[in-house]
Amino acid sequence: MSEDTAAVAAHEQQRAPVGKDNGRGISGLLASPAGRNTGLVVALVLLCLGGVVTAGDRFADVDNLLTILRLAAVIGVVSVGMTFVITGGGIDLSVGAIVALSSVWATTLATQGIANDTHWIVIVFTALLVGGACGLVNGALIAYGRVVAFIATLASLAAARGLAEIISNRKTQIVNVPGFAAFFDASVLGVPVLVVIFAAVAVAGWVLLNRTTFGRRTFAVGGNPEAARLAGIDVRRHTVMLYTLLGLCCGLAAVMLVARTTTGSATHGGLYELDAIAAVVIGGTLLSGGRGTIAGTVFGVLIFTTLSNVFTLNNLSISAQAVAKGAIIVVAVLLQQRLARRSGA
Amino acid sequence: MSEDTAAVAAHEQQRAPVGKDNGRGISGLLASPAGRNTGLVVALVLLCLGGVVTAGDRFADVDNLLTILRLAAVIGVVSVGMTFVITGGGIDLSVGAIVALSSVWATTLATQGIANDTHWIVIVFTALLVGGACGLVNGALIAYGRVVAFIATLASLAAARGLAEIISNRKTQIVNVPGFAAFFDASVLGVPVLVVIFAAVAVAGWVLLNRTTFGRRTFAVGGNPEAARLAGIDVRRHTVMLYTLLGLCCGLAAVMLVARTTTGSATHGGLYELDAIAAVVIGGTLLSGGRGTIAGTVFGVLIFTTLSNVFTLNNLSISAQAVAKGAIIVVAVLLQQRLARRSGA
Amino acid sequence: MTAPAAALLSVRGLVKRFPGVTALQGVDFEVRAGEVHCLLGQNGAGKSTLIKVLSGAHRPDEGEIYWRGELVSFGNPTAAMRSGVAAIYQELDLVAGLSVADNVFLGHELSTMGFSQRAEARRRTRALLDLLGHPEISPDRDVGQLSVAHQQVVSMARALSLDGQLLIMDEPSAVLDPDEVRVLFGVIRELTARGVAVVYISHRLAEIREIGDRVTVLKDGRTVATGLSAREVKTSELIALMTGRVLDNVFPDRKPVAPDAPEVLVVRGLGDGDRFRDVDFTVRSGEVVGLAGLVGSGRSEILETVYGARKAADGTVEVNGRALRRGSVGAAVRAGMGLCPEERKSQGLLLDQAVYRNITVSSLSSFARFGFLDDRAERARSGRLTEALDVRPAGVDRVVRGLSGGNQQKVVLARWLLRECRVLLLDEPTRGVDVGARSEIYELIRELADSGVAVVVVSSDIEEVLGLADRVLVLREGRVVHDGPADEIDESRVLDLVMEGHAA
Amino acid sequence: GNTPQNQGGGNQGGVKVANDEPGKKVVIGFSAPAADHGWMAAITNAAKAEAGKYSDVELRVVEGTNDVNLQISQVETFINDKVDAIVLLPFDGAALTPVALKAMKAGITVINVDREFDSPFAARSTVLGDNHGMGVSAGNYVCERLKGKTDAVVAEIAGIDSLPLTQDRSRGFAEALASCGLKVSNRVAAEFTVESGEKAAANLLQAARRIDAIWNHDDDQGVGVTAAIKNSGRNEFFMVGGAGSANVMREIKADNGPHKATVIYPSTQGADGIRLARLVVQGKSLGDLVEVEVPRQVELYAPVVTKDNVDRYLPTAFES
Ligand SMILES: Nc1ncnc2c1ncn2[C@@H]1O[C@H](COP(=O)(O)OP(=O)(O)OP(=O)(O)O)[C@@H](O)[C@H]1O
Ligand SMILES: Nc1ncnc2c1ncn2[C@@H]1O[C@H](COP(=O)(O)OP(=O)(O)OP(=O)(O)O)[C@@H](O)[C@H]1O
Ligand SMILES: [Mg+2]
Ligand SMILES: [Mg+2]
Repeated sequence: MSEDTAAVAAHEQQRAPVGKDNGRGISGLLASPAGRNTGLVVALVLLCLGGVVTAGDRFADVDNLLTILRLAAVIGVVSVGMTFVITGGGIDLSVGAIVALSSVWATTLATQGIANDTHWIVIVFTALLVGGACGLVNGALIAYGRVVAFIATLASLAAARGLAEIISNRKTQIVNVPGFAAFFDASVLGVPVLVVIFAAVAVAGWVLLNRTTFGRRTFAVGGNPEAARLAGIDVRRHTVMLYTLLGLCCGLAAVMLVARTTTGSATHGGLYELDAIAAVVIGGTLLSGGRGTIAGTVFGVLIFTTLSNVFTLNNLSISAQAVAKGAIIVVAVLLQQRLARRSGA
Repeated sequence: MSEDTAAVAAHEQQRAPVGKDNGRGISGLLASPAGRNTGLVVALVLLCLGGVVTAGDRFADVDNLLTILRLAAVIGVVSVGMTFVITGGGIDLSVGAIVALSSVWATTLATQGIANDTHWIVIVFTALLVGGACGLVNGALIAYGRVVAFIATLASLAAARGLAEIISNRKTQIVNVPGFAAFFDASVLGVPVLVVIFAAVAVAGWVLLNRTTFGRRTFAVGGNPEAARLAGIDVRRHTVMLYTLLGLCCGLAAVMLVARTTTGSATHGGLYELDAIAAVVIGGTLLSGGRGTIAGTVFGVLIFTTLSNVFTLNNLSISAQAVAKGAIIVVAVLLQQRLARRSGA
Repeated sequence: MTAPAAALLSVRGLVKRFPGVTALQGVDFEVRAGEVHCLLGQNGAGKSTLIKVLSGAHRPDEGEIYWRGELVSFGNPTAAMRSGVAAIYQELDLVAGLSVADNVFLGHELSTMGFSQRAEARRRTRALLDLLGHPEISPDRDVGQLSVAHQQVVSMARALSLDGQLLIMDEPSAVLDPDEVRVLFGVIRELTARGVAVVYISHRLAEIREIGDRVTVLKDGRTVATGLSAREVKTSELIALMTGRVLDNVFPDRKPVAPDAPEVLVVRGLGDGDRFRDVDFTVRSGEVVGLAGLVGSGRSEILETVYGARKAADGTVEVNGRALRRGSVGAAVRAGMGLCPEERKSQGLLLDQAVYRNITVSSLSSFARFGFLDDRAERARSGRLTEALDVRPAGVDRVVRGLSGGNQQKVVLARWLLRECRVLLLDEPTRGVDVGARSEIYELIRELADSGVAVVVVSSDIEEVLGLADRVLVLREGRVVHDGPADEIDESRVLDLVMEGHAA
Repeated sequence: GNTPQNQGGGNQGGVKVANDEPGKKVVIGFSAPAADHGWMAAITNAAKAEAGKYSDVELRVVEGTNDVNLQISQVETFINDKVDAIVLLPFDGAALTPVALKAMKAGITVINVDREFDSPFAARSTVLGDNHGMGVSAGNYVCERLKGKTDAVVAEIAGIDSLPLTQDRSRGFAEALASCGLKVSNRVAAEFTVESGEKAAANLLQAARRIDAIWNHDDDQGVGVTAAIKNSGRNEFFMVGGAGSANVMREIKADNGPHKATVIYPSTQGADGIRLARLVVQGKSLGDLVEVEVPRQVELYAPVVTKDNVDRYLPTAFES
């Protein structure tokens, strides 16, 4: 077992050791970030092959691929934020509820008379503000109130959804602000705006996590909070920032969801917590903190969305989908582990 | 109310260690297991006070207390099992799905012609067998397949629910085996059988966790798996046993649910994973493993069920209930932490 | 082929590879019943790895192990324990949250039909702790709340409870004070008298002379000498075998602190309301102050409080005349303070991250422009430091977890060297560090001091405190009982001071 | 919104019947599944509004839940409280049967709404929406519009697939289609929420390149389905809704979207349950019937709303 521990430890290196201390040829290549995700890439490719074989050109079609990406966009933005929180040693069960609350609050503004004159950008800012504020509250509860993250965000989950129901009076709020829909329904060089946003968030997230002091501190805080504290990092402030960041992502996801469905609703974001955590963890981010990969998360999200797309194209029953989904998750993880271990050695 | 709860809790409570090495007066008392749960006890008592104040003798009534306990029984049994898995450093998201699958499988037997002649005990054994087998698969995937527990059990969650739907053909299966209902609807000295089962499971769980080799090893495996391995414990085998134990608890819970509803259904046990984990964690078991308390879990379960009972009695708006629930969870945890810290535990 | 009958354990050509490193590349040695066999070697030489192979925790890649003349393979720790091999690992592998008694009997619990015999376990634990000279440890205490020293004692009790034929101890004395080491030696003598063999690892040559019978020296995973007589072999010869070079003077020369050197660190009336109070001391620029005291006298707490990692109840801490905010590590670090904590694994290191990231974690902003890090500069600067400190194996991208204990310590030191602190607080800086590296670290501390840094050193090794410090503070039960220049006090006087009221 | 006026149901327009005169005080407990979609929220809102119209009714509404165990205990609490009547929309009819029986045994009037118990003794009276009929109505409408097109592609967006009601609807739909030689070519299931509807529809539109008709079980998720259709820019098909939200009816009326019809599944069932409970407890009969007792079962009709008759239904439609 300790051998494996060592392998895992090696796998945890953020960058492939380059240069003289590591002339390991192919294995060195495999240990690169692309290599670390080999398993995921293989799983995704297999899935796509499955799609092509079973659904032919209905699957391998630009429109269908854009559909998959559009579906991935909303949960993808949340998952990128979740990667930060989990890497920093936390967890957030309230993401779906925050998405719901943000969507409701933002659309309440938009559906009220006053807002008819205001620009649609107000919706965007409201959602971001509400999301960020929720994240801030979560972070403060966890870092300064010292409530276990699981419980604190479970409480937020209940509270935020309840609040969303109260504000919306449990109705679906339909937005008709014209500029809003127009902006988000547009495409940039054939790529839908939602997908562009997701890509931008992913890239920004990657840079933030891997190229900045903030990201480096996130790894430290998640890996060993006591050591991080003694190294002079303000662990609590950093924790608050992580949850706030995730809250902002949820706010953005809410905007995207409002744009997609033209509605704000207290039922939005149902079970996002599980979907996002699953994508993050299957991507290779350690639930216990200290190790995280945005690329892995993006792959994780794509795997799950492609999966449901392929299922639907094949007209599979929901029950059969569930069974197959379980099996595929396990296979993907096993594959990823085997390949990662080989590349780490 | 509080007397009854206290009585149940007293069963599972470790007697305060007596003797010279712990002569620290009040702080010594507070550090005893009873003391470690002070916050939970206080929270529960406050909740009960709230119940009495707002609902008067509708709350403080034997029938109402039995209603609370009956409600607590099913999720309570699952939570006791969950305490073991979490103490042992794991997590299980598939408990609800396992309950559903066990209930469906057991009732499929009972609703098929063949079973008309067989004794109702067959239902019980089938449910236990199915639950145990699911747990075994989970454990094997995690310990030997080395799939992260979160992902492995998420996969099981999908697969088991899908399977339950397929087996039951998405119908609710009604059980009419006479002895079965009669047995579980009975009371022992005025206490419903379901509550007796819950109490028995809690006591057995307490003994197993605190008085046996198995329990000691569970703490070790969860607290420091490498140390446990070096001490000669077969960590992987132990992990499999923990998940199997939880699976058995889920099987038992399925039996109880079938008895309570006279049905098996693929929708049974919805979101039990969150409820059980919340009860366990609020009870003071560390999500990261190595520390666990059955008494705390029982308090956690009672707090949640009492909460919904008080809400039911008070005719509160549903959304307001959700908000209040969130707030109360946080307060309970803060209270528990402050008091636990003061007691030096 | 069979091993000589006299050997209890005999090892031939042992090889153990880790991903990227070959920790053992051909180790041979043998242990006779009733002897104390010492293993010597620099940090990273492979001693701990060897122990883990012998106790079944690692499986060797090549080589043979003979136990009582028979070829065996200990597939897991249980198999080794059954045969009678008991080990105390360097990284105290105890389970926090379980009681002392539970830890002692973990894996070989006393039970009837699965139920723990708690009273019996407690009784036997009590007896073992008494034997080890620690009647004050309660078998019911949570191990996580014990000091490192007491945890070490529990580990020893655990090994003794196995009642083995071969007892392997990986640096047991690293966290013990001289008094406790004496008790430990008593126990070892008793065991060997009963025919039990002991494999003893330590970086302190004096101990090896005192307790050892024969010595085996490892270098770079190979046996370079075996069967040397522990009492007769010359120190210089041992050092030469281990390091491949000759070292003479361990402690560097002191330079007298200029009398007008500014008082960089001023601590006044510090107390935490519990473990210590009224602690006053000052450290001048260029001065090394040593804190001596028994384990549990509160030295670590004082350092941590000065550093802001614990909140002070009374008193002030000033750096360069400016009082620090209480309980704020950030304030201390910004004021130019650095701490190498006592427990490097749990307090000091990001175990699963690369060496360079561990080194730069406290100086990130100096590598950043607008928050973006210059990864290459980080590696380069870290590389220079690890080279200077001779961290082995080299390579700033290595994961810290895979480094040997001593090398991990150097990584923590490098962190603060990089930051160029004005005040450096060192808690047991040479714990688990080999002689060679030790003198390098002493050298380094001296250089730092000479460049104007104010240094505070806590060490359980009184010789080290006296040899390194300009001024010595002696602590007893949370109070400063002596404060004076290092050359006006000797080891026995310090011992007297710390023990006063203790021995009686 | 759900103003009391348009919640009243059909029988209010006529004579002011004696039934509305205040009688003895009636305490009614109301329990329903979690209001996790608009129709279910409307059920509870309508029930509350209805109760508010009667000075002699005290309504106790408990937290909506999808956990049968919790819902059982809520009913147990009502029994402990000795309420006069319980209006129960069970998450799972069969699973709540034992406790309903217990309530009946305790002398409490139980009115079963929407999802049927499996014992006739478990409720004094049952108000049922006609799920199977809904599917039949939708199917017949589709048949009618696609008359003669035997190769037509019909798609179905179902609700929560694990609920018996979804299967009843699908069965009815399939049967009706079969009667005119059509079948469901593509079927996906959503979760009654806007978001899930959007998701399911987006995938569905990829799965079938040409569609002639879509039946969507639920107008709540229909909002999302509509958004997805708009997104895809497709318009070669027509769509039939389900449940009958005001929003969809307005669209039908304006005739500017894919919805050409919707099949009503009354969200006023809970309100009807409240009325029936009150009548039973007060010993009154049902207004326009000769019968002196309240009937054992009231099955509500599932009419198809089209542009032609939408004005008749719009006032009682629920806002999703
Ligand atoms: N789990 C592991 N994974 C990778 N490398 C390892 C692992 N354990 C040890 N090593 C490597 O093996 C070599 C020997 O380490 P070991 O811990 O045995 O040294 P040691 O002689 O005990 O040193 P010290 O005196 O510092 O304790 C080192 O180079 C170390 O980096
Ligand atoms: N978290 C804790 N809870 C309770 N007691 C503790 C805790 N940490 C340490 N102690 C106790 O405090 C005392 C001081 O331990 P500590 O290791 O800090 O002393 P020290 O003087 O720094 O010695 P050393 O240099 O060996 O570390 C010990 O007796 C230990 O049992
Ligand atoms: Mg070592
Ligand atoms: Mg210390």
